[in-house]
Amino acid sequence: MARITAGVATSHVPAIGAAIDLGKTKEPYWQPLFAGYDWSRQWIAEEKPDVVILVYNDHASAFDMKIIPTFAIGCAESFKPADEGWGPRPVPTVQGHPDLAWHIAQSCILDEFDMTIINEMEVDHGLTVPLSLLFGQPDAWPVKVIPLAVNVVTYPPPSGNRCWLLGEAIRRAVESFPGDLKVQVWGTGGMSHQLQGPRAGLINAEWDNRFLDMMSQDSQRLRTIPHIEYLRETGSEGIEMVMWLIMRGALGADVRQLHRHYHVPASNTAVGHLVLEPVA
Amino acid sequence: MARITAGVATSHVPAIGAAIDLGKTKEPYWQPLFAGYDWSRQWIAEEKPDVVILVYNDHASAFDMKIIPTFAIGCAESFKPADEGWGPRPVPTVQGHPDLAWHIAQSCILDEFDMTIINEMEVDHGLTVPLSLLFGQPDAWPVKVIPLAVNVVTYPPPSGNRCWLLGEAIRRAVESFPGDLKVQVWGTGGMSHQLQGPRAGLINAEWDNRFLDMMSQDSQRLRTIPHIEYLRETGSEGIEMVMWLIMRGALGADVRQLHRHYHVPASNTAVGHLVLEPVA
Amino acid sequence: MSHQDIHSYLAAFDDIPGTRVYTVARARQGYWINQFAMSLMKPENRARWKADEKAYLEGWNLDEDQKAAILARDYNRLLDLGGNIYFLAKIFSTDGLSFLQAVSTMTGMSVEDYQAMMLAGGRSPNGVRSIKEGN
Amino acid sequence: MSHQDIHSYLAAFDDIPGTRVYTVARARQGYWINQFAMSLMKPENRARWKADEKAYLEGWNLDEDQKAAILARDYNRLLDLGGNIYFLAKIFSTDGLSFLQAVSTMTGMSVEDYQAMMLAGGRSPNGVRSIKEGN
Ligand SMILES: [Fe+3]
Ligand SMILES: [Fe+3]
Repeated sequence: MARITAGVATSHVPAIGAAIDLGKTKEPYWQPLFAGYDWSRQWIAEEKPDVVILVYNDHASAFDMKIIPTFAIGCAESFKPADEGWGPRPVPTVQGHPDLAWHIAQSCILDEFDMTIINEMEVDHGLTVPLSLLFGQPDAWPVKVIPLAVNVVTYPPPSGNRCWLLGEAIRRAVESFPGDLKVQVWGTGGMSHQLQGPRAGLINAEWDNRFLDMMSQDSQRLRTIPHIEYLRETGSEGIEMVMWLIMRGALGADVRQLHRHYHVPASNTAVGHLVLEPVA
Repeated sequence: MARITAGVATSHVPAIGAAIDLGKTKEPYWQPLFAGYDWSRQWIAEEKPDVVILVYNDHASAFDMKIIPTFAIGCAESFKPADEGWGPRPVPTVQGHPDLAWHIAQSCILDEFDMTIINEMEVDHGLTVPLSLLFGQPDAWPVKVIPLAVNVVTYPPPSGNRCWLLGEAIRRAVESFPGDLKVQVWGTGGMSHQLQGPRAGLINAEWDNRFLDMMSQDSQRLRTIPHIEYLRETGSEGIEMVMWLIMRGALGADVRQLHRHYHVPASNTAVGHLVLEPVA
Repeated sequence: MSHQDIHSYLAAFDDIPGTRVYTVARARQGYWINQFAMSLMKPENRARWKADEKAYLEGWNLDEDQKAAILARDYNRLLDLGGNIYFLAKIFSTDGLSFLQAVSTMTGMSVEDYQAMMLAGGRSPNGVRSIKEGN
Repeated sequence: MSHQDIHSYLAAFDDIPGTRVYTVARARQGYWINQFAMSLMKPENRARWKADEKAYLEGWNLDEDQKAAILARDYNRLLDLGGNIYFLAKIFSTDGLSFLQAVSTMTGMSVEDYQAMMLAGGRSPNGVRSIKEGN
């Protein structure tokens, strides 16, 4: 049977993608940020997952205002990087895993999640920057990817609790998939950032670090954080952290923290990164 | 406050729309079918609802295989009739109620339903035929309409129980809308029909009539009917009846049956129609 | 809420005689049949299609089997190849056929006999509920 | 599951200083600002836009206020008129600006001062959590 072997959380700041694409990762501004991913790059090279279920949000790239799905799962064979206004990122096309993606979509609908199924879609920095952080600049991504796009742009996004429950449903789905696959779930976005208005630039390192603690120590409390708390404490775009709860919900009751990294700033944003392992 | 004053169930067979559009309603084939709607046309003319939340399924008109939302709510100002291959039906453009539609969308997402919001969409016979049955051929529809499109084409559709729960959430949403609106919920599609394969033409009047009974007498039992029972007993397209449960769930525990009609055939289909009133 | 297994959920569908449920397996197989059919919602595409059906099919990533079944209007075959009836409806609507006329072609009956069956109350569910149960 | 009321849910957002949450009210008001901005994802549209910004805006159902704010790259004003930052990003990306450069223009700080604030750990949340609470 397929199984969820690890969870990864990471910010997905577009400037990080640009730094990689333009060969700036050794510059003093960027070096400490990327150094925090060294351990993870080595770990994942040994870990060799078959599939990553990559939870992210579309930043007005695949979806315009005509259609706003709350949970959209990508079931296509492949997904091209989107042109976000400066040309598509020079990264490989993302290869999907339609068999597993459709299996998850069907299972989650039976489980009373109101999924939107997507068969053609481009993917933006929200999805490709995490891949670059973990895999660098290969000619082809060494893993299949199932994009799971969550609306966190138009209010209301799904509640933290709903995200957690979807994670649990994804786990049940993966475990009922025939075939021996190592599957990781990644939760991306965050941490503190506000990209708009006079309050832009807000960073709350204390709150962020408490959130990182809770991912492995007091995780049930995470489900109860209301949207307004993310907004007040971590900036308007800090709301992206609800997506981490899908990953966390998929890992089960207890996890072990294998790696942790926190760095300020990347552009306007506080970068947080965790590698977690479920404890049976 | 806005309130749900009635529920209407009706089949939405495309041939019924064609019969109306081509002036054939008095022909012997069609007369008994339309006669069963006389009471309802008079009733609704007196009832004068402000808004109808019209639950239907898109029949490969607004949504192709690129994107398949489970629950899609139409929040646009208006919705044009779709061209399903023989030109759009000659009926008025459907006027939406964006204030209430967005209110319902937001409320249902807070209530942990994973809605897809639609801001531009054409509507097919699934939505326009019920309007024609209840309102005839006016120059403009005398009611605002909120389209709620449910996937019942690609499997799995949402469970009957999930549909019922969405109905309950819609009721809570309507009752928290400021402004004095009379809102009806319509559930459309069904009853028995199979449009494909050697088994096409299946009609199960006994099962259909039990279903009609249960809508007012044993409604909790309706939530437990599995998809396979609809398919086996009422034909592959009989699955559309799960959509009636959204309407029924929105009416609350007890209802009074004001009107009932059952007729075979309309083209390939058994036509069922109910008018229900919530009992406080 | 109980967690039903998708495998047992899907397996039951194969037990219904004379019926192809539009499962994911069929949806994936018939993706381009259905996308092609959907394109006939636009009058300009219908005109191109009517002018030269074979040429029109070239744009749609269809295999020879699928093309042949479309050109032959063999709807049972199209269902087997992953077509869905609501998508296929765009083809027969463009041909000027009603649902009743098109659907009857899948039953082995003449349109007249099928129409007569419907007027008499339709096909009985008795005997066609389940292959295994024979009921 | 408790059923939170959408009105109280939304009301809290207005209590955050210096912030416009992209609520439905804003999404509806700014619909065409955002759809226009999104069109700049296509290189051919960016070329037309750069050649004649005013002419390009004519196609988008925008009022004079909205057009003026777009042409002036007045992002705070655009937020007030219903723009969303991820849509607006297509405008400043087309201008060759980074998120940091564009975002700084909304804060009343120079790019250099804003950048220095970020390097020093960012803006403190103290005092900007709630207007009512003043914390
Ligand atoms: Fe993001
Ligand atoms: Fe239908």
